[in-house]
Amino acid sequence: MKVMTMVQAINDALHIKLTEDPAVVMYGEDVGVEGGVFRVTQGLQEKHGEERVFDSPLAESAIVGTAVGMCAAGLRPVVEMQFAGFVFPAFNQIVSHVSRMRNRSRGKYFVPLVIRMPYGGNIRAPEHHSESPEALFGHIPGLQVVIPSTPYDAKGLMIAAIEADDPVIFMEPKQVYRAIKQEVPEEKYSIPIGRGKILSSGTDITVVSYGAVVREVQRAMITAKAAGISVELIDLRTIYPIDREIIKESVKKTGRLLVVTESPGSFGAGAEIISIVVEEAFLSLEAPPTRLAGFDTVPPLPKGEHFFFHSPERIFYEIKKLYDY
Amino acid sequence: MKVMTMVQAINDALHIKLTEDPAVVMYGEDVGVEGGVFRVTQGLQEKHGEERVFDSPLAESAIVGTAVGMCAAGLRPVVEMQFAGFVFPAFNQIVSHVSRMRNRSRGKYFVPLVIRMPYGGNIRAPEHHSESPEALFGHIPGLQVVIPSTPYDAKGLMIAAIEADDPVIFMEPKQVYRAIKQEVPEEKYSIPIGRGKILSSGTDITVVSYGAVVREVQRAMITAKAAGISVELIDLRTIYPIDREIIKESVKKTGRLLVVTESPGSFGAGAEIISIVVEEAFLSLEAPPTRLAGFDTVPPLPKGEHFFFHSPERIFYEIKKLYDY
Amino acid sequence: MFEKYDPLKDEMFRVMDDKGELIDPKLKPAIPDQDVIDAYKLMQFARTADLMSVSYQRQGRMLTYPPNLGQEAIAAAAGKIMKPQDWLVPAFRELGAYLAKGAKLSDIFLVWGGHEDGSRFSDAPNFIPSAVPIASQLPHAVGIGWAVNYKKEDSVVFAFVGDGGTSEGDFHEALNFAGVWKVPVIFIIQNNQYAISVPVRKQTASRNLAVKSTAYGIPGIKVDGNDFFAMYAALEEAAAHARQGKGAVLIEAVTFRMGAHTTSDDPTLYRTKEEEKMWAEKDPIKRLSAYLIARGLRQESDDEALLEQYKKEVEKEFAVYENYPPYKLEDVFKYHYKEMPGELKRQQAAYEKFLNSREVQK
Amino acid sequence: MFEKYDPLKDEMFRVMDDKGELIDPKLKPAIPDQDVIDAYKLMQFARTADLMSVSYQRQGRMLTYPPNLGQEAIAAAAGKIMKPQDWLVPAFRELGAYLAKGAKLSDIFLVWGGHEDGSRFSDAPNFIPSAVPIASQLPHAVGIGWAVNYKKEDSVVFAFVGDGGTSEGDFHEALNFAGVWKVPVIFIIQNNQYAISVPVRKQTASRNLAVKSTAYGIPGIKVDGNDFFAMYAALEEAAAHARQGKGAVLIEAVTFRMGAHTTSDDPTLYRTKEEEKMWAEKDPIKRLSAYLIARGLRQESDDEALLEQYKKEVEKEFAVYENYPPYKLEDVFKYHYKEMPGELKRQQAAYEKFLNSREVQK
Ligand SMILES: Cc1ncc(C[n+]2csc(CCOP(=O)(O)OP(=O)(O)O)c2C)c(N)n1
Ligand SMILES: Cc1ncc(C[n+]2csc(CCOP(=O)(O)OP(=O)(O)O)c2C)c(N)n1
Ligand SMILES: [Mg+2]
Ligand SMILES: [Mg+2]
Repeated sequence: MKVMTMVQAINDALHIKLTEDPAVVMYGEDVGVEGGVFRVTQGLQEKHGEERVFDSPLAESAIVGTAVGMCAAGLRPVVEMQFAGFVFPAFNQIVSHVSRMRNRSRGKYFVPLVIRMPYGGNIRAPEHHSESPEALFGHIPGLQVVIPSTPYDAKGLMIAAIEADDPVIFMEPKQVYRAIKQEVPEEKYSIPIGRGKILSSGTDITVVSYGAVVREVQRAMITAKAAGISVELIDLRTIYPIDREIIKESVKKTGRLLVVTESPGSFGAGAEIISIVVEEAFLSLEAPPTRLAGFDTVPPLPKGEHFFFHSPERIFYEIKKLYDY
Repeated sequence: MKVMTMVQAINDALHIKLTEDPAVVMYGEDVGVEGGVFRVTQGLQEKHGEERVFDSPLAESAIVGTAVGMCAAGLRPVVEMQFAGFVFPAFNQIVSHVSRMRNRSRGKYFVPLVIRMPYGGNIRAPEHHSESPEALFGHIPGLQVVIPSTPYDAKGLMIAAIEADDPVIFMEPKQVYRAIKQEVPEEKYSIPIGRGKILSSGTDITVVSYGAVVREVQRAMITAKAAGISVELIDLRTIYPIDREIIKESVKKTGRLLVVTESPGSFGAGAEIISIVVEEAFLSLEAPPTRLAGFDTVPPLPKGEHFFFHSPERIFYEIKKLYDY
Repeated sequence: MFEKYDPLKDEMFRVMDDKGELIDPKLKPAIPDQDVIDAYKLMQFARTADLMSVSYQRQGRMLTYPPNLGQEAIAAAAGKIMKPQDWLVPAFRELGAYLAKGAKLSDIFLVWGGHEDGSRFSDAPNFIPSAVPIASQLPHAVGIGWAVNYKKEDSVVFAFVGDGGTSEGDFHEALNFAGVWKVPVIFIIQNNQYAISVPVRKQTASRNLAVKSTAYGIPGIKVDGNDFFAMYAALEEAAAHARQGKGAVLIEAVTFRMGAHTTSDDPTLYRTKEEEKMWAEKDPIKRLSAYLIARGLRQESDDEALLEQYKKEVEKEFAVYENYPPYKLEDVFKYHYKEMPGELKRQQAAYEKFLNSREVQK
Repeated sequence: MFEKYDPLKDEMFRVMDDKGELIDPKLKPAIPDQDVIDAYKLMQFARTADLMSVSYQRQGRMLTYPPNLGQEAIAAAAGKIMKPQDWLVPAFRELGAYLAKGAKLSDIFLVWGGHEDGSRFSDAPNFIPSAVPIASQLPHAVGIGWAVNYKKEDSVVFAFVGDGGTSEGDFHEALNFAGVWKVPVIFIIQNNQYAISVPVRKQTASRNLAVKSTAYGIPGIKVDGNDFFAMYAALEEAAAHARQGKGAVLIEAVTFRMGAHTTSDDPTLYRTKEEEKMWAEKDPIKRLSAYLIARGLRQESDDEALLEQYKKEVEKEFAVYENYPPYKLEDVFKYHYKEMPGELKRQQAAYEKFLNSREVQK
């Protein structure tokens, strides 16, 4: 099997869908000629033509808004926000239309749109290049929010996202883009949206995570294992709709939950997952479900980012605390 | 003492600050000549002149963005978003600048801005006129999010908001605007941001709420009392920074928590409050902390809104369930 | 025509004067008399529905309603020019265009009466339901236009916005994309002089709204929006331009909202009786009526029966709305996704449990 | 001047030709020779800093950097026109203007090197730190301009944006407000032909960028941005216009980004050697240098010593940056609010506890 980075895997998924479905078109800032600032769409314009893959003016609201119109006319656009930190000019289109067109028109129009965006930090980038706004999207009815952590999942989830008849906010952990390689089938396959995955089975503690920070959890688990702590690691992969079952079953078994996210804690994904656990597995709990989140701050610029983004040490520290509770 | 509606109480607060501080200016769509679609700024232009209180073009991003500039130049603007459902075009300015200017400039510039917006539903309004996006703001570092539920609190909190050196998202429950009257002092007073209030003491269950739905909780409490359930009701008044202490102390006493909010549940304020309780009072819990939130849907149009907005019956039903747990 | 009436010089295209006399017969578009009569009827029907909506609202039988009064010529002209394959992307004050596109009045009542089912508009293909956030519909129109080009279809997109809407960022972004992408979109600004209480001069310092086309490299024209023929001619040329692959066009239709902004607005707060009177004299229906009567194409006295008939039709439609089946719990949930996610099912089930518990109590 | 060079006809204001010869001596603004020499030096200093930043980045001593190469005349002219009480609201490619406003180069290095402390720019009053989201700074400039009017101050706001930035909604909303509010703001578009890889012709179909002023009722002019004198004259007139209470102005400065977009960009992907060569001949420093040499105001050979001196100055500033005290945990938290809310204190304390636990382990 071919070994791919996440950039290659996503590129591969986009190429497959462009090839098999003429309704799929792709655009955004610098996605055409240049192939995107992270080269995720590299080569796609050459392969599929300027009509299918192209550069748009620099205006996020119109990128998303025009895509809503294309959907109404039967297309399945995939658009890129150059960084998640630049999705906010498009927020009104997302909240008011992408997520609502189906309900507003009672199903007459729907929005099979994928909004791709590299997200997250710890890559020594300038301001607005390290944001993780997934919790905001999770709170908006009508969206699906997908966050792969591996090349394999990224490809399968991207195929599913493009084929979905409802909008998907597809958040790509840019820290992972080229950091890991993995065997990825060249043929088409898809991974269902809304399903988490148990990355390691364990009995003492459930750790729920997603995106780039999953790798840091895996590193922390080496220490945990050495310390005799058996961790069950769940990669959510989809933030909304969330996989309640997989979380519930795991915590019923372990009695302990740690949620690890990179985005600010308050009103964040950790709170949602803790609430689910409290709702579904209260009587199984042996310790307070805990969140290790980013601070309630702007991600600091590179000189300070080591404080903000979780090290395996910090994750292990929280695992240990919970284990010792 | 004068009896005032919330509209009058806020108007009064604005008038006081316009009178005593020339740095305070006010603008937005229809706030000048007309006094706002809800008449909250009625009469202020006559009293303070067109230079201080005026109509702006129809563009939320520029309304907020220009206010950021005014703050840098030493003013203290109060701007209005005509409805909370129309704040989204301004989202980038709020997330990228209002909340960040102080940190970005390391305190050289700061944003003593108040963004007022009528929010919430159950008033038989068209689409986009019933939104409650407070959880989104709660997740954005650098903001303060204030939501009064009574005329008295609205006046005191508005004074505090205008005097605060950091930005305040000031959400006004439009359902309450004219629905209740209360004695409100005519002189100036302020209520600290970040502090909740115990509206009724009780011993069996803590209910945490804020905004318009507080009144429905109070109605439900009549039934609860009749059923012999002693409810402690906390009106948070500020969503961020949240009053951890008041929640913690109450739940430590009652062992039971119900959070009642009108906004969608997933990734909402209820999740945050439940997580706080789990973090602070886990060992005191006698039942799973529970949230009664809006559905994860767009607020239905008026013909269906009775399903979405909580009735006292529904609230009592949840109180009872929790009590019987 | 677009070259002849230069918005930079603030020229306005008119065919009729305020009394319904042709200013220059050569300007009159080649439109069969019967079509003019039909357009007149559409304007009258729209006005009847409009006035009745306001009074239904006063009676407490309708929630809110944005009157079209005085702006009917614009929508009627668009209604006449639009072909079945064309798209309508409305703002919310183009009742005649809705109707021309096939929308049932009962559905329109459902929308304003507070039921999403109205916005399905099953009888009106290629018609996007109103986007309440001002100007946010314009990028949709451009995207549809792009798809039309991509699929090599023969459609034109008619996109409406108000004068206030021109201040929003989405107006700019949409028109800019339209220029670059050369999409077959006609942007129609209904400049009715106010955005709620805010007059155009507080909205922008540009000479007029049509000049804004210069910023996007597309043709723009300022048209007397109360002049049916002028609107018809401008839209006809714009549609031909678009259909020929020449791209987008901006039309500023100068008109006046003779009614309130919505039924909850009070225009006496922000405008004068004189202003209202001045505009009443430019009433588009009066003008077209005078034209038709002068040509012997109809008689003043025809109106009574016509309006009586229209009133009945509107009443019938209103009855359909008032007898619409009640909103069901599942209507809250089931249209958010193609398949309802577990989370929504759970929330619906919890609510049903609560409802059942109430039944048990009773 | 704004009337003379009509952007609708795509006229461009120039004073010098590409060789640094005056096209018409009458066009040359009245600027003392010494000021011209100072401006030349500022351009050279900015270029030195710029080139060194790129090489520091290559050495791994700087994170990322957006080269100004080829655009120096614009910032230098603004630097000369701005008075101490004036405001600078930058995009991010106006190094010379930063410096003219008092910003220390070491602070600029801190910003691009990844430390917020740089953006405090303690030595540069009335200077707003860069807003990374494109065009989002423009409404700030308008708000400052409004405050200037309100407080009856004698300041002008200089607001920068790129060609790509003109597509954003905030560009439109800001210029529209500026027109209505008549604020003393000079909007300067640095049209360097590209937004990363996207050329202007894919950005907008408007004839040029200066014509966009028509949409806002403010004067607009297209200026050769590589011609120091043209930029100086245009900015001087714009500043006078603004200071006289006549409101905002839009200047399109036509230039070319001779370097990469940032140090992580590869321009060979999207532009040709020919294009780069053509623009290299219009290099603003070469042109001003030729002018000065022809007038005997300096000699070609002066540059060597000058650049050597500048290199040293830049090295000194870079050393300040490299020796800047390390980032502390509290630096993450303490600037978010005037007083840190309990929530942040709690989070900081939790992290400190973790750090202490590590100390204990060691
Ligand atoms: C983004 C947004 N902001 C505010 C509103 C509230 N609002 C509804 S209509 C309106 C005025 C619209 O004026 P105009 O565009 O001129 O259209 P008209 O009502 O005159 O037809 C406003 C401010 C809204 N619907 N959307
Ligand atoms: C809102 C937003 N979208 C995208 C980006 C990413 N980005 C940074 S610079 C740039 C191009 C800017 O082009 P232009 O305005 O012409 O300025 P230039 O870089 O040429 O000086 C882009 C797309 C951003 N910073 N902000
Ligand atoms: Mg209007
Ligand atoms: Mg550029």
